[in-house]
Amino acid sequence: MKKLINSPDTVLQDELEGIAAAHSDRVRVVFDPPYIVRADAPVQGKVAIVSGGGSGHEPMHGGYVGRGMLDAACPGEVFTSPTPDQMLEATKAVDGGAGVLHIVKNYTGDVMNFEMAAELAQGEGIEVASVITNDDVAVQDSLYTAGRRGVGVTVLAEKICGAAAEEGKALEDVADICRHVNDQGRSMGMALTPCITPAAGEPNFTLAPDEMEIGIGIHGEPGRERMKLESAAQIVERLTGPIVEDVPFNEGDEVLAFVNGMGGTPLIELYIVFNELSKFLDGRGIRISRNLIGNYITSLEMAGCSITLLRLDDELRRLWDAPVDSIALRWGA
Amino acid sequence: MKKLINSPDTVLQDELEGIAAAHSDRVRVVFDPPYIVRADAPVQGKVAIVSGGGSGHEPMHGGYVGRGMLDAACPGEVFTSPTPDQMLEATKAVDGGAGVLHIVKNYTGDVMNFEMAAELAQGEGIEVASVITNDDVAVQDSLYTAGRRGVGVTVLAEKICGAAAEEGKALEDVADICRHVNDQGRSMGMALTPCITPAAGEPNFTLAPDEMEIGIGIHGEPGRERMKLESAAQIVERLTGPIVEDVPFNEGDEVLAFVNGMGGTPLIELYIVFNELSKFLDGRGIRISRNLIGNYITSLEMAGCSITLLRLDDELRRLWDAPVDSIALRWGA
Amino acid sequence: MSITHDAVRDWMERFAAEVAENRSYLTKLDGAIGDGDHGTNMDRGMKKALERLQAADGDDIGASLKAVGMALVSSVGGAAGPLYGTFFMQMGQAAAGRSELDLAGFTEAFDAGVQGVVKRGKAEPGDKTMLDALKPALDALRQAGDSDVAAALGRAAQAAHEGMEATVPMVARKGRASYLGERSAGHQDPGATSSHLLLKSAAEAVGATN
Amino acid sequence: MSITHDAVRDWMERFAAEVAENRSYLTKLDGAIGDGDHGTNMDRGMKKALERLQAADGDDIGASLKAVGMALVSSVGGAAGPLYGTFFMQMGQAAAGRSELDLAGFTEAFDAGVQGVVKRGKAEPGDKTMLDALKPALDALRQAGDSDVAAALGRAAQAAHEGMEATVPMVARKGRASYLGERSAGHQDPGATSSHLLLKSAAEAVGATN
Ligand SMILES: Nc1ncnc2c1ncn2[C@@H]1O[C@H](COP(=O)(O)OP(=O)(O)O)[C@@H](O)[C@H]1O
Ligand SMILES: Nc1ncnc2c1ncn2[C@@H]1O[C@H](COP(=O)(O)OP(=O)(O)O)[C@@H](O)[C@H]1O
Ligand SMILES: [Mg+2]
Ligand SMILES: [Mg+2]
Ligand SMILES: [Mg+2]
Ligand SMILES: [Mg+2]
Repeated sequence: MKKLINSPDTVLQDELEGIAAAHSDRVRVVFDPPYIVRADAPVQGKVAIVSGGGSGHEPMHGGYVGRGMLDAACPGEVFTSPTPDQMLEATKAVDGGAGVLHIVKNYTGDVMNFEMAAELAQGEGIEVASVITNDDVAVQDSLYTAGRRGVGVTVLAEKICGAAAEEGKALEDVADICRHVNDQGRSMGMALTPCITPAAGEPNFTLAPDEMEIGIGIHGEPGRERMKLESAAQIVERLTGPIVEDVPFNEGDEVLAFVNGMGGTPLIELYIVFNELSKFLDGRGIRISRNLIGNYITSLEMAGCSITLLRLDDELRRLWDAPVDSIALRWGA
Repeated sequence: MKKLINSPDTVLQDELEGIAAAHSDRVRVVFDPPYIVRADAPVQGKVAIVSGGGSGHEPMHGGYVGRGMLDAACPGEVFTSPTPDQMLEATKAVDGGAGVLHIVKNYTGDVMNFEMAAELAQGEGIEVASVITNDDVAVQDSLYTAGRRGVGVTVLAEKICGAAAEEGKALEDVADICRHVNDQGRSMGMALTPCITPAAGEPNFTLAPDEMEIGIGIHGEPGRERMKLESAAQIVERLTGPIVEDVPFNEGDEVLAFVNGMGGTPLIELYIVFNELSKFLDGRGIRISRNLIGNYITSLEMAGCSITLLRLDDELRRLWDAPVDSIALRWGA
Repeated sequence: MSITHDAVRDWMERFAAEVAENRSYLTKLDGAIGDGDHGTNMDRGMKKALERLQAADGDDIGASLKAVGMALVSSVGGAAGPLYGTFFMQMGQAAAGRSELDLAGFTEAFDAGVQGVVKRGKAEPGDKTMLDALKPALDALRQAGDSDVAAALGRAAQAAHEGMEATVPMVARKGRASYLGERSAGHQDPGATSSHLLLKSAAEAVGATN
Repeated sequence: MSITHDAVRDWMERFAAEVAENRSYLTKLDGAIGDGDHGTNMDRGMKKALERLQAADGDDIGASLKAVGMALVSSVGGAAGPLYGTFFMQMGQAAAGRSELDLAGFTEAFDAGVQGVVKRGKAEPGDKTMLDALKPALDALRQAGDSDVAAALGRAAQAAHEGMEATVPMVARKGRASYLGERSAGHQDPGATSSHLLLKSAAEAVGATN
């Protein structure tokens, strides 16, 4: 395992200290229990948005704390959901009297920990709404299983809900918008290489030099299918086909296209993927009116990418375009 | 070699098509000869800034085209300097009558190609000034060699000169500021893994699982020294020691600290590096007042990082803070 | 013979030691069908739990188990944190104020713990989760009738072991392993494995000979 | 015997073929002390140059060499693009309007090309660059006196070969390899290697037997 770290045990602490040292103008980092909160929190009268999850997905979620996006983020250990006490403290720190929205990616651990936190916060008189994102079409949707994973749509939901909250919308409205984004968005990912958590020191799976893994999540877990490496065009078809059929996305639809790097894939390749995606959607009469290309929801140093499509309407487009001033996403501000 | 590409021969073309598809609101992509130019070029009366270099360093330089930074960027093949005809066409496309600054990283190829382009442009009546960046302290400085490589400082120079040009400064003043930035900034990099150019299909060097390469450049070339992997703290000391002694940076100095990822290293590690850097400089009474952390001048999928320090004064700080609206760097706009 | 507060403490110490010893084994199991953190997480949690236990005095079994549960909830994270946390908090709730438990009392408290896991995780037997070890253990305890504590817990540990092994062919329907669909079959569930360690430690704490 | 326009064309075709054949060898040499693109770049460039040559008519050696030079400048990039480009443009300049060259004429034109490389790259013999193959070749041509063209170019190719091999122990002072300092010793310079191919092709084009 080759990493720029001091020791597997101090990864989270060292990273948080780095964020604190770098971004004290934007955020405040609390260490015990750990969470990252807007420097100006709580914003009185504004719905606050809290998210969180295991570390190793940077810039998600800490990088999205800031005006127009998250009020707080709770980082767990690498690939491990944070704990209810973190979420409770973060919720208390950002509550400006208008209630707090928890945006939770659909993983058993995240869901249960946020659930416990919401119960505790409600017990302390804070209004909490929770929305679970579950956009990964690589996982079969079913009532009898843990269901689909929350992946790329989470980033878009955090941006869009952050803008809605900034506009002064009420908790239930912001939560509705979040559910709407989750409804209208789908994702799928693939890996060229596995990744290694600092604690484990070795990868969860191995791939031959000519193999790729299709339908991976963001936790270094194996995907649904292993196959021979293909061209960017073929890979885009493999990922995007199931996405457009799922919602479904139809001719004439306007979408936000999000090409996400898993952490170890350079930008030059992501643009090649975007180019293929743009051709693929063109061929189906689906119009990309907004895009996001880069490493936004990663899986440590994994090489690979994921594609997320979100159907846009006037409101979602407006909220996407609204100013955002977080560490990792910034425009109009 | 595992890459999200269609074929080694079409990497540059496919990437440029992707950029064109994604960012036509900001830039115009010309394909023959290839260059990327601000959508609103030429800006009348403003000094224009052109840079360029081999591809594989994304987002540099194409990602820095936009208001407040570059007017045009010329991408060469992967790790290969672009050619004079590209630079000439880009220079003609951005000249708004106030002259054009070429910011050139100090590599024999880049320098010679830009030199030929400048001769051609001057022959066509365009005023051209050229500034060469050479900030890499891993290379011994000498009159008898090719000298030091241009690396991280180039990104900072492009941002700062872009702001100066936007303010309406004259060509010679913008060029002076560029030389000043180059004087006041130094860098050094290291690799945990090599990288593979699409055309070569295999790495230029290999590292054992417990080895790292110190003093690497940004072209997958081996560095000055190979050694056993160390902790983030030790690596930061190895890179930053030579930097602070070179300028030199002294107690009481104010700096911009730039922790750059080489392409395959995840953000979580870069923050750990920044944390160590911040402690190291603290210990010497050097104050970080601005920072940049992320993948900004990369070497394909190489894992590793580089550190750049730039001594700030009031003017440089102001120009750094000025609005920028490029693809990859964006604030205040 | 009944289960004293000392035995409960011993149970927790043994469980922590088992988890520490099997840390990389659990992580490896989790790597195959999950995200490779179960051993690390449980080890971090049980270390914290022991710290809390050592700091606490008194001989209230319920209070001690609740302290363990709260330590796990706030330090394990992931799926196992709330599940084991809830298990111990509910078991502690059921044993509140008691300084010893006879077999019936222990079984009742254990039952409350298992119910907590079901309520929190909504899994059913056969879903390839820790429940596939916990539920057979509970059944064994219930069937123990008036046998002595050591024998009963020995049989419960045995049942947990069988339940753990039975997870190998199962296709996961809950937790992270469910993302793999059919590919999850052929691997032993990490949570069921740690649950077996929990029962094994309990049996050893009361002197059962396995 | 003198060097005709056809021989020059043949020279360029042979050089292009040598570069294509040695593409990965050159790239590998460049990988060791540079950035691993020399073969790819020269191959791309010489393919473009041949296209231009094939499109052009007339028998002006100077014009043909200039066309090659311009093709290289606008398609090779890196250090080799301007250097080889300048070499051919300067050599072409010196041979402008000529449809044949005797040995003295060829030597004079070759000299102009080498001077162009020196002016553009500011390298000196011993810096571990293409000059370490080109300069000995030029010296050999100069010393050829009134020997025939084939013999002279044969000796020039031989000199380039020796010069190329002599780059192995050198510590690079110019180009990318100079970044390696002492670590550049022990490797053959890729540019000197392609320059040897250039001379080898010239010798073969005029029927020298190496
Ligand atoms: N809904 C559930 N009910 C009961 N147990 C579950 C459930 N989901 C997961 N588990 C158990 O949790 C274990 C995984 O724990 P752990 O690896 O610590 O959490 P995570 O999956 O969040 O990384 C699984 O092996 C399984 O036994
Ligand atoms: N200043 C120079 N003068 C003469 N030749 C040079 C000079 N710098 C580099 N070279 C030659 O160029 C070769 C490298 O060419 P190439 O790999 O195509 O360019 P780059 O180094 O830009 O990738 C070196 O092997 C060397 O022979
Ligand atoms: Mg986990
Ligand atoms: Mg090159
Ligand atoms: Mg796990
Ligand atoms: Mg090269």
